[in-house]
Amino acid sequence: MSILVDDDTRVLVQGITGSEGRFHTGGMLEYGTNVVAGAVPGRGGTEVDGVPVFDTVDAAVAETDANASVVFVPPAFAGDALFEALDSELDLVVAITEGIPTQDMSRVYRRLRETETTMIGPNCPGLITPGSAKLGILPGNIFAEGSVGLVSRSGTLTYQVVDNLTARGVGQSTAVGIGGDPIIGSNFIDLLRAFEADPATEAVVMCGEIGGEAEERAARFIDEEMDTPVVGFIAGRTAPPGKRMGHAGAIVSGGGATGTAQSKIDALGAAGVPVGKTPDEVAELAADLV
Amino acid sequence: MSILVDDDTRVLVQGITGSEGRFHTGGMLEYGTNVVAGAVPGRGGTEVDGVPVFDTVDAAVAETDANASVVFVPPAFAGDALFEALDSELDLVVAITEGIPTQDMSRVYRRLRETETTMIGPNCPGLITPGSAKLGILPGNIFAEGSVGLVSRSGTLTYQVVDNLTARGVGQSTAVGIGGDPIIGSNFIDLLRAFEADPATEAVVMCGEIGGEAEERAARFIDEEMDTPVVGFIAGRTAPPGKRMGHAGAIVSGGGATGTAQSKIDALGAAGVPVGKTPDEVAELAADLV
Amino acid sequence: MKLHEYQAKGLFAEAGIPTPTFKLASTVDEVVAAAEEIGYPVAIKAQVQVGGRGKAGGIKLVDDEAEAREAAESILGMDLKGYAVDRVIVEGAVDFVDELYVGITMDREAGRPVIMASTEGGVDIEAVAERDPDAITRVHVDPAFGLHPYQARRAAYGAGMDADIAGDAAKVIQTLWTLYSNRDASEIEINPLMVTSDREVIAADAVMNIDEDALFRQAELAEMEDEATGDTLERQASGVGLDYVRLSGNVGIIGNGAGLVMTTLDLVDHYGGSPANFLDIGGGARAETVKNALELVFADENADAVVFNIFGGITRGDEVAQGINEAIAAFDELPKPVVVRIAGTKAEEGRELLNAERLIVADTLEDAVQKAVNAAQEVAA
Amino acid sequence: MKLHEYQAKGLFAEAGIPTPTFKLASTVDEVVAAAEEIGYPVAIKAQVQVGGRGKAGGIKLVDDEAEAREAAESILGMDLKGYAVDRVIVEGAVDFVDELYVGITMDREAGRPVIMASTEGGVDIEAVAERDPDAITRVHVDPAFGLHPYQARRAAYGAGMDADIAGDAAKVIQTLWTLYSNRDASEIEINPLMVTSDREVIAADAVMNIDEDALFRQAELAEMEDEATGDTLERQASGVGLDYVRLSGNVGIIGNGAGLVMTTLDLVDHYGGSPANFLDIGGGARAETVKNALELVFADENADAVVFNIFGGITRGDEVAQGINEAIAAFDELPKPVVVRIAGTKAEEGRELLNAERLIVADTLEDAVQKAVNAAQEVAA
Repeated sequence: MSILVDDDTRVLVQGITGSEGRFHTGGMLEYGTNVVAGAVPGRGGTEVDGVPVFDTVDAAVAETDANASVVFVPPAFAGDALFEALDSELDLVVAITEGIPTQDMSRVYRRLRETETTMIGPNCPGLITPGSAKLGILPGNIFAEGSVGLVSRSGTLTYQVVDNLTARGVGQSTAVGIGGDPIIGSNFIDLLRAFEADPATEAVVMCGEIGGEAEERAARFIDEEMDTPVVGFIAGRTAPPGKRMGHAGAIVSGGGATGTAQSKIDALGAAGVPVGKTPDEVAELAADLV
Repeated sequence: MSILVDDDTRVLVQGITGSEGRFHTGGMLEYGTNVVAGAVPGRGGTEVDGVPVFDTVDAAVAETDANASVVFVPPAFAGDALFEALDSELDLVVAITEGIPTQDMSRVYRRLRETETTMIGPNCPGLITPGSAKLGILPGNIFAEGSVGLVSRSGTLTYQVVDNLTARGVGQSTAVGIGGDPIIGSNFIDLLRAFEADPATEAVVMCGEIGGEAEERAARFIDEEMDTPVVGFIAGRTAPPGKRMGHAGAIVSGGGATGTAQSKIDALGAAGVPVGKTPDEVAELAADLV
Repeated sequence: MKLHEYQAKGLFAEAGIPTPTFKLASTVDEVVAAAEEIGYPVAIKAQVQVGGRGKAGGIKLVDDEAEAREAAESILGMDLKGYAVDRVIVEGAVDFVDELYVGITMDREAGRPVIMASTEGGVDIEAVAERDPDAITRVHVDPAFGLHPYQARRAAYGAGMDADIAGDAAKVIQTLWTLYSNRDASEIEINPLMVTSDREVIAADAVMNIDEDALFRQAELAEMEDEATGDTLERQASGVGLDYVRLSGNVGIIGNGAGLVMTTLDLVDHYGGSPANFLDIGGGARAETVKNALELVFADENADAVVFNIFGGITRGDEVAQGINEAIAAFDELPKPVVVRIAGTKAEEGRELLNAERLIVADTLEDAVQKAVNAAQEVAA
Repeated sequence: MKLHEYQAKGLFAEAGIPTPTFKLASTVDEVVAAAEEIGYPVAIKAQVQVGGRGKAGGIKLVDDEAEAREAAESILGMDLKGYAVDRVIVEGAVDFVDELYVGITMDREAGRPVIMASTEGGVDIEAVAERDPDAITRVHVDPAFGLHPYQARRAAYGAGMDADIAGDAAKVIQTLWTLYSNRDASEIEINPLMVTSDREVIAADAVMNIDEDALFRQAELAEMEDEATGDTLERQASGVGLDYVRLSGNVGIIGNGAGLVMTTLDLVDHYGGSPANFLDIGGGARAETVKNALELVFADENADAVVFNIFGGITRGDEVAQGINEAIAAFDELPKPVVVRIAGTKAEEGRELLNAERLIVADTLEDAVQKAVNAAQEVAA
């Protein structure tokens, strides 16, 4: 078992003919992901790595029964691509694109709430169920099948933690990068709830960072609704207020009033979640749980 | 019994200080309607006929527990007033205003579908439960308590039919003018469904006119889902295609392909609904049913 | 309110939609001068707001001055389905290989706009819709968000447009949407959207109807209204704020409320007459309004009698009667018989007050219409 | 991206929000000339992007030339919370009787913008929010429809603004919304929105932050970016497209991925050092990008050592090592010790390839950070 993606996931790649889309489609296919279609306006009828390309998502879904999309469309057009994906009533949309204007995402998020689709990202590495399917840009080789669920706002930090986990012989059920933007399709709580419901997940690692209040809310959720044990990590203790630390969402605002690492660490602590000080300490804590 | 309005309806008037709003508030009060508040920006703290006025609908509802609004706000600002009313989660919003741009109403309608509120109008005379409450501009004196429900796209045509009914000693349960615009909050079917569920309504008179397909749809609904007998009338048999006959919605479009009186009369006939040739014939048909 | 082709095409061109070069002309010499400037071959197109201009002889393609002169002479001044042609456009002929259709209208039942696209342009699109509904791709627009670019593409690709054309057609649709929403259009279409021999799209025709209820915020379009309105009496009515539609029958009709006026028209027909017009004077019956209404109907030479049908609701019948009496006092003589019927609140008092020496007073709607139909027949006889 | 007060105020004034007359000045003489032109009394306000300028002595109200000269001399060139003041605005003083607050920001958790209004303007609004949350009225905006006029009124009346002011304040909110949405702002506020003695509202301050991810479609604002960015190195970083934030510590940090770089900063602190910067070079490690990154960190005189922390994912560790080797070949000598740690795919191969003569190679994240902290301490000693 796993969450969100498995062997039955039929993947459409929006922006498959761009350099990123083309490269990572190769990576997904190599990992064994069932990539069934691509969509790029004006490129209908062509192929990428044997995957048929359509002009519209509509046509791609009608022809291939794709039920998930991975979006590599550049920022200026990504909002439109996400609306298009939502319109086709896919089960899952994974937005890899970094740099989508926040107001565009605010509109997409408004629309998303009206649909039954799950959206992951944007500005995320995607998600992977080791041994089964990879949707996104994660390096498949560092993952191992196992029982630790992982949810993180960051890409390379996730890889670092996974690397530490795998080195300790601890595999992963599903690992999800939810993205570093201020407005994202799925939040910690959405994923924690899914992991809680997944019998194959025995423990969850949650990597947060400064900005917003998602970790504080997640801590309350863990405290009130979760039985599966959770281990936490929070990046950005040394980040000054008002500065955007790489991720558009990683900013301590209100002159230091909200979104600080300390408030998140405190909230997790209060919920009984051990918080590692280094990625490897996180892996160690998780290893003790499975 | 009745539909939509009764003695418990607590009415807010938006645009109560304008000449129309002020005049018809007087008429509603005179009829015995429970008008509890008015809302006009910048007029908070004043009174109209003893009714307290507030700057915002929000404040009016908080102070008076109004659960219905009648909107007399001029066309340019009516869309905003309707959004404001919908935001306050009222049970009923009656839009009297004539001449609201269709694209404004398209947006209002989109929002309406997300709420639990019933909207009547715009470009309508309102509705009345004789002896109980009147929301709008209908001449209360021509109505009589009784068991015929009435739903109509037109104002004076309704009055004409009611006058004929009352002259024959046939009273009305509730009479609703749904409005003559292309996009209206409640359609024939919405009201027919309500009358069907109302034990006090023994028969329904439905007055349609050219334009759109609401009557054709209503005919199918009557055929499939109604036990209460319905009598019909359709205005505009002689209207040429492409000309707007007074009501913004009264236009035969597509070069005569859709929205014709004949297609509506045929649809009603097929559903077993007798269609009167004159208003008095309609009253006569209805009188036979109660 | 329907814009003329030249008005709509001007707006399209301004918004960036490719259109042929065109010039407005109202005399034969102007046509020839315009044709010289644009260069032959040119199309000469009657500017009247009716469909099927081509079949009716209102559009001619000409190759030289002699042909241009001949065509201009035949078109200018012609009667095209009841409209006198006083303006034509002279337009560079397009070397086309295909004709597409794109349009936007309001789907009333859905309460939202709908984009329509088809590869079967250049013909009556309603006929296409009836014959083969699948030949037209429809994409609804969410009025909260407006048209998304992907929807314009979905319409173009979905209609089966050629791959090298669909992208450009989608851009045209996107621009049409901008016009539709910024200009409060009720309908907008290009039929045909031609595909030229060098694979470009160009709007060979332009239809744009404006929501009259939105003219208060469309100053530029409101200015076009006068020029756009074909009929003199309709223009006059709009000038005094009356809801008037000219028809061609023998009985003039005035009433209050659209539904009741339409019903009166239907009854005129029912009793063997023919409605000369639709005229709704709205609530109340102020003398000034009644006078304006009577002037309009008196000026219509087809109308031989007038029926005045008022339902007194909030405005009482006696007040209505006074308004009518005052209004007819402004006329030295009434050029046509006027039948008046007042119903509703204080109807009887109203009837008694009416100036029965100058007006024919009726009791019921049926009675009034029959009297008017008879009067018209007598006048004509 | 934060705009300067003068930039934001210029945009506000252009959009129709009442603002005091103001002029930008960068010398004492310019200040005096501007003050003469505007007329005393004037306010002289340091243009640096930090809060609490007033308390820190960055804003002075002056009544005559002597005072203006004195104030300008004290403000121009001063160090205000780490920023050198090189520009001030000279602004006509406002005769105010009340100070309001209006602003718009993105509520990340709700995913929608929120309007904020309060009668407690002129002070730190976050302090107000903490002390008395009810003193600020919040109205969320539906991003599908945008701000409805009634919502601007609800914010103004809801905040308890005086009846004669609330309508004007609502109009200001409406205009702020237009700016917010048309200009892709992430935050926009007026604090205080002053109420003058003749009962008009005027924006005495102006805050506007722009979503950096939207600058591609905000050409005018993108041009302001250079002027808006205070720090020379941050300006340089943005010029070469690097995600760089300058801090004030002794260990320069370069890495790939925001979360991992933040983690590296935290570990530097954890092991007794202090981060000199945040610098994310993104995916891969092209020699050119690495070279630009090293140049930035080398140019920071506070940084005594550099830690380079790369996780090879899709990009393999051996490729990363090659990129780093190529990059350092561009420097005749490395002015500061550089510790490199490569993890992930082909990490071992990468470590073996690294030029160990010029670089300090570390095995783990902890090892790398400790080595860099130690190296920095040695350099400083």
